[in-house]
Amino acid sequence: MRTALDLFTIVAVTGGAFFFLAGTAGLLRFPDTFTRLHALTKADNLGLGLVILGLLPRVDSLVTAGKLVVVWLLVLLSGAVASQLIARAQRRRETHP
Amino acid sequence: MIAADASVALLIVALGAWVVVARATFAAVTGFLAYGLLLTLVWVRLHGVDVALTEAAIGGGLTGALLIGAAARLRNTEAAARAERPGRLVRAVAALAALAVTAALAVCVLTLPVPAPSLAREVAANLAATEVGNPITGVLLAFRSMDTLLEAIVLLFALIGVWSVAPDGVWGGRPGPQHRLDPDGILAYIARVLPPIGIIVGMYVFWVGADHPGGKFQGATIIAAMWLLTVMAGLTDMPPISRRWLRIGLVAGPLAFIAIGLYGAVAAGAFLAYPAGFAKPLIVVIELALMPSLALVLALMLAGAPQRSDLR
Amino acid sequence: MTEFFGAAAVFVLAMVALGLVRILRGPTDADRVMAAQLLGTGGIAALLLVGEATAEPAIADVALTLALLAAFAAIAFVKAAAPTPDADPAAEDRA
Amino acid sequence: MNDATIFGLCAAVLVGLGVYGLIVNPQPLRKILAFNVVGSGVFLLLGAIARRGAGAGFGGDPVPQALLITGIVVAFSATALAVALLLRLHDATGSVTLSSDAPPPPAPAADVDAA
Amino acid sequence: MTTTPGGLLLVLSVLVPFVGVMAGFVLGGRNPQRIALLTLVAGLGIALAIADAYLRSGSALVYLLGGWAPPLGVALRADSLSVMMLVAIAVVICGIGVYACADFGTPEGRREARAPFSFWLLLLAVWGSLNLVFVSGDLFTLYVALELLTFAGVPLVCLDGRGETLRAALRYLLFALLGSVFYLLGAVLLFGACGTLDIPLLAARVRPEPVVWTAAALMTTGLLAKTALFPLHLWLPPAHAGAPAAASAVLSALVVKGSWFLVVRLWFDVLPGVVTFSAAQVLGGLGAVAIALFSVVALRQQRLKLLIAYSTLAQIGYLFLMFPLAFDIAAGHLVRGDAVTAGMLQAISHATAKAAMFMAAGSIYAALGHDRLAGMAGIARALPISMLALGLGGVALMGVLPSGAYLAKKLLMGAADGSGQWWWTWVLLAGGALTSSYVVLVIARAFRTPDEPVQLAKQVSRVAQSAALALSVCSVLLACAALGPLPASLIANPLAPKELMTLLITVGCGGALAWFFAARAADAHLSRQVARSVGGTFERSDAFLRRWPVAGISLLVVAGGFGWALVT
Repeated sequence: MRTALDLFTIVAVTGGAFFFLAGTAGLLRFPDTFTRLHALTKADNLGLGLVILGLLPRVDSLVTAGKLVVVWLLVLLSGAVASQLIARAQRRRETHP
Repeated sequence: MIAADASVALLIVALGAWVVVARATFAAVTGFLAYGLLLTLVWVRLHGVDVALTEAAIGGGLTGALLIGAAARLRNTEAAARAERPGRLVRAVAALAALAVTAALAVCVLTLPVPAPSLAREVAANLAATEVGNPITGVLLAFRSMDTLLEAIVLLFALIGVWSVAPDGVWGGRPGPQHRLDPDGILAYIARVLPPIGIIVGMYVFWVGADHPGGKFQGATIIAAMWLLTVMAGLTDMPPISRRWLRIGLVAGPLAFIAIGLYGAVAAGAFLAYPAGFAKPLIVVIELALMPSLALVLALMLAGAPQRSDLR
Repeated sequence: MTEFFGAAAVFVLAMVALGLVRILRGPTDADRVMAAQLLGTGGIAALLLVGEATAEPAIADVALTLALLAAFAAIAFVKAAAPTPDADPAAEDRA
Repeated sequence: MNDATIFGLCAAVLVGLGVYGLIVNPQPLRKILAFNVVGSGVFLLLGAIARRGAGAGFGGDPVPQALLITGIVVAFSATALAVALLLRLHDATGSVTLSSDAPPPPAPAADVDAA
Repeated sequence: MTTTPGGLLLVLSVLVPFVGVMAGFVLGGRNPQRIALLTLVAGLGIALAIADAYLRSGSALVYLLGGWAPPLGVALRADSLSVMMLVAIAVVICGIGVYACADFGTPEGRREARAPFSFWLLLLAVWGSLNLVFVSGDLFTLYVALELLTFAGVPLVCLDGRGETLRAALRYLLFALLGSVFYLLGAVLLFGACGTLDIPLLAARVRPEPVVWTAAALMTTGLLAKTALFPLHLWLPPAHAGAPAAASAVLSALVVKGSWFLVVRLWFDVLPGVVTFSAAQVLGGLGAVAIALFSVVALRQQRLKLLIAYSTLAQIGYLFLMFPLAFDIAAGHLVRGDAVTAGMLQAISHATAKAAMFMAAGSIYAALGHDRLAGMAGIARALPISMLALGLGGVALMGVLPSGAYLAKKLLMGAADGSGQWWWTWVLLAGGALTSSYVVLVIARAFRTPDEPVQLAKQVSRVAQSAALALSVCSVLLACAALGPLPASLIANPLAPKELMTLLITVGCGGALAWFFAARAADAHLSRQVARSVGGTFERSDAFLRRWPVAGISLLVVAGGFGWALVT
């Protein structure tokens, strides 16, 4: 059981790390602000989600597990809001330079 | 884990260098945001979770927002500032002198005494008398509670200083610009969703502070940020600084602290001492009283000097 | 497992560090703020991995604080940038 | 080489960097940033010293860790005050340069309350 | 270590002003002024009570906060130096408070006005912070006290809200922050080396080693930056000369004394065994250069308030002459003897005299509508009280009997003789002549007959002028107050030929210097041409040193110099 859970953790965390790699690649390689924003929000949030998923089996209390899930939800929320706001500000600037 | 430590340290140094040498102020400020985040990581590595919490709240949240706002407002001064940049000779001399400081400090770090002097044992031996489980809280609210009282007063003085630079005509008015509410906008949405969660988290961080990492200051910072969020979204407005309730709220915490301290002088033989058996309740009362004052003072400090006359 | 988490933390940090290039290069302030935002997410992930490695439950609270305040700087940026649309954007875009 | 030494050395570098920035950057906001870098370097050094003092079941000496919290708050107050002054200076004069060689003529206090 | 009787008074000396700030803050309107005046009376009473308790017990007052003994807890401690400063500062603050009533009343028809509200709160804030600096026995608490003092002092600079004063305030704040961060860095290193921040415990634990040397150099330099000792003075002239008169008095007379006092604490109470002969010489040397440079620059100022600000810089130099003279060469460490007493006397007489001078200058400015020295002719007749206050303050600084500065100079000369450091005798004598030069200059300008009758732009409050006069009288009579603990033989008959000669020579030299350096008009005489070019060089070097990058590099160079001097 222990080994199976450890394996799950390793797979999930490694997957999360991969998405961070993808997000960074997008941030660096994509041509303009909007596409970069797209890469960023998708990859990051998935990456963090997988890392948290991987850590969940190792948490000893339900409260801490709950906190971790809330962390992920909060990051999703603030990521969505921030990217939309930044995109709007950017568009405003590009249309009214 | 040495590798992790070293890579974090290198990254921090790189970001610190970026903050210092970046051409555009705004780029430097963004670098500073990341820098604060990494510092949080370092505090965790150095087993200072309380410090990490403070850094996450202050460095990552408030200072970042303060500086980024200022950088955006000072954008048109960039060119003039660049013209004032000192010449190569001055920069070289300054770099050499700064390098000497670093070298001297590095020597100090490497020659610090072994075994390191530490007060950890004294804290452990006396922590029971404070009746709290978190040693940091024990230090902040019992052994060195004077510093904590003074810290609250520092914040108040800084706020008086911030207010005192207001233009005369708007004295007593509201700080910061007025934000327009876009009822269906995403900002209004998050400003409705986040604060309830934030207030719960803030209260939680405050509440566990007695026995686990956390405390009034970190909790107050989170709550202050939530308040500012609703202000920036236009859901609420900053109160005019002449409001009586506001001023009472700002000083209530420090005054309660002093009052309990004086009670200690009567009941326990020393200013800021707690009668045996009442230490924890009194500490909780002090923290509870300080938290709203701290949240107010932090939010107002971020909002800045009064800008709009109250008479509209 | 400690080594694994340590290595994963270092990897995520390395990704974050690469993302920092965006802060360096810009070209617009929006890109920079966004990169800082990415760093926030990566930083939280690294924090949790490091925290698991040092087995300190209170680290979840640190992550919670960071997550709560993650959008704060970005909102301050948007708000501070908004009232001055007439400011010359070329000045910092060239940098 | 342990974690305290690594971060102690990191702190030494940060102090040097920040001091350099404080000296050569003419823009006051950059000086404020540099001040924060120096400050965090000092805090980091104290954190490393706290880590060295680990013992009695604590991962670090709690006294310096508590001092750190106070120090961070004080540094934040300083930053907020400096930013407020800077923004007001910008609003009042339109520039933020610190190099005014001509010292200001004194103002009579009587004018102050009349203004 | 235990709490001594009367220890709670130390807590009160800090808390009462702070509670006053908070009360004034809440009540608002006109109340800050009322509360400040009430607090002044209470605070003066507390200071006197502390002095009484100290004299009665004959040993330092100690208070363990929270009942926790150092190294875990924080102790407040008042020794003779603290008690002297507490009382002196209380007196000066009261004088300034009375003076400021005329300038900082809330105008009719306003519920609350910004400048008065801020001034009165900041005045109390400065006071409480200074008291904390004087009584705290813990290096970190002292750091917080220093920051409190800075945050209270900086807004005083820009109370009038003009662009130039805002700029001066920002410069002051940024440089002061650099100073305090250096101080904190040193304190952190000391904690790393010794595991405590308590001053007596540290004194027992420090050894001459690299960490302690670095810490000492950093802390000293940081504090010097906040004290504006040459060459770290870039922020002071615009800040002190541009502020409203009452605020200038607070800043010049009091705020700089806080960081100066901490240098004294640090060197004499924490590091007496670490400080070396050469380090003390370096510190005294910086003071000597400050006296020479800034006295001459003061002579060349065309505005009264700037002249007084430069005089402050020169007098700050004077305050550091005690360090080399307190060094016991045979024993190889600093001793708290006559030289320290002299330094304290000097500081107190400067605090009283400088507050009086800035206040009087403020009255003159208000009455004339300007403070150009060229337009001062006839002012002695038009504003006799203020002119008397200004003149007496200057005379007190010159060190004429029976002023505190006179006694201080006597004691320092004795120490110079006793320790064989003859060169400081010459510095002291030259310093007296230089001080008298700008005093003579101002007095001469004021007594000159005007071309046309003096037109006063405004009537100045008589109470305010009298407050200035009272402080300068205090300064002149300080020697009498200090006589108690000191041997009466120090005070010679003022009419004895030797004393009279010294006085005449000092004033004569001062007059000559004033005549040489101050003249701006074209003059073919060779000696005046030389003087003019020397003066111009001094002025240009001052302007050079006040550029930010130069001052920043100077800071590091001074730190390096101290580090080097401590090692050798």
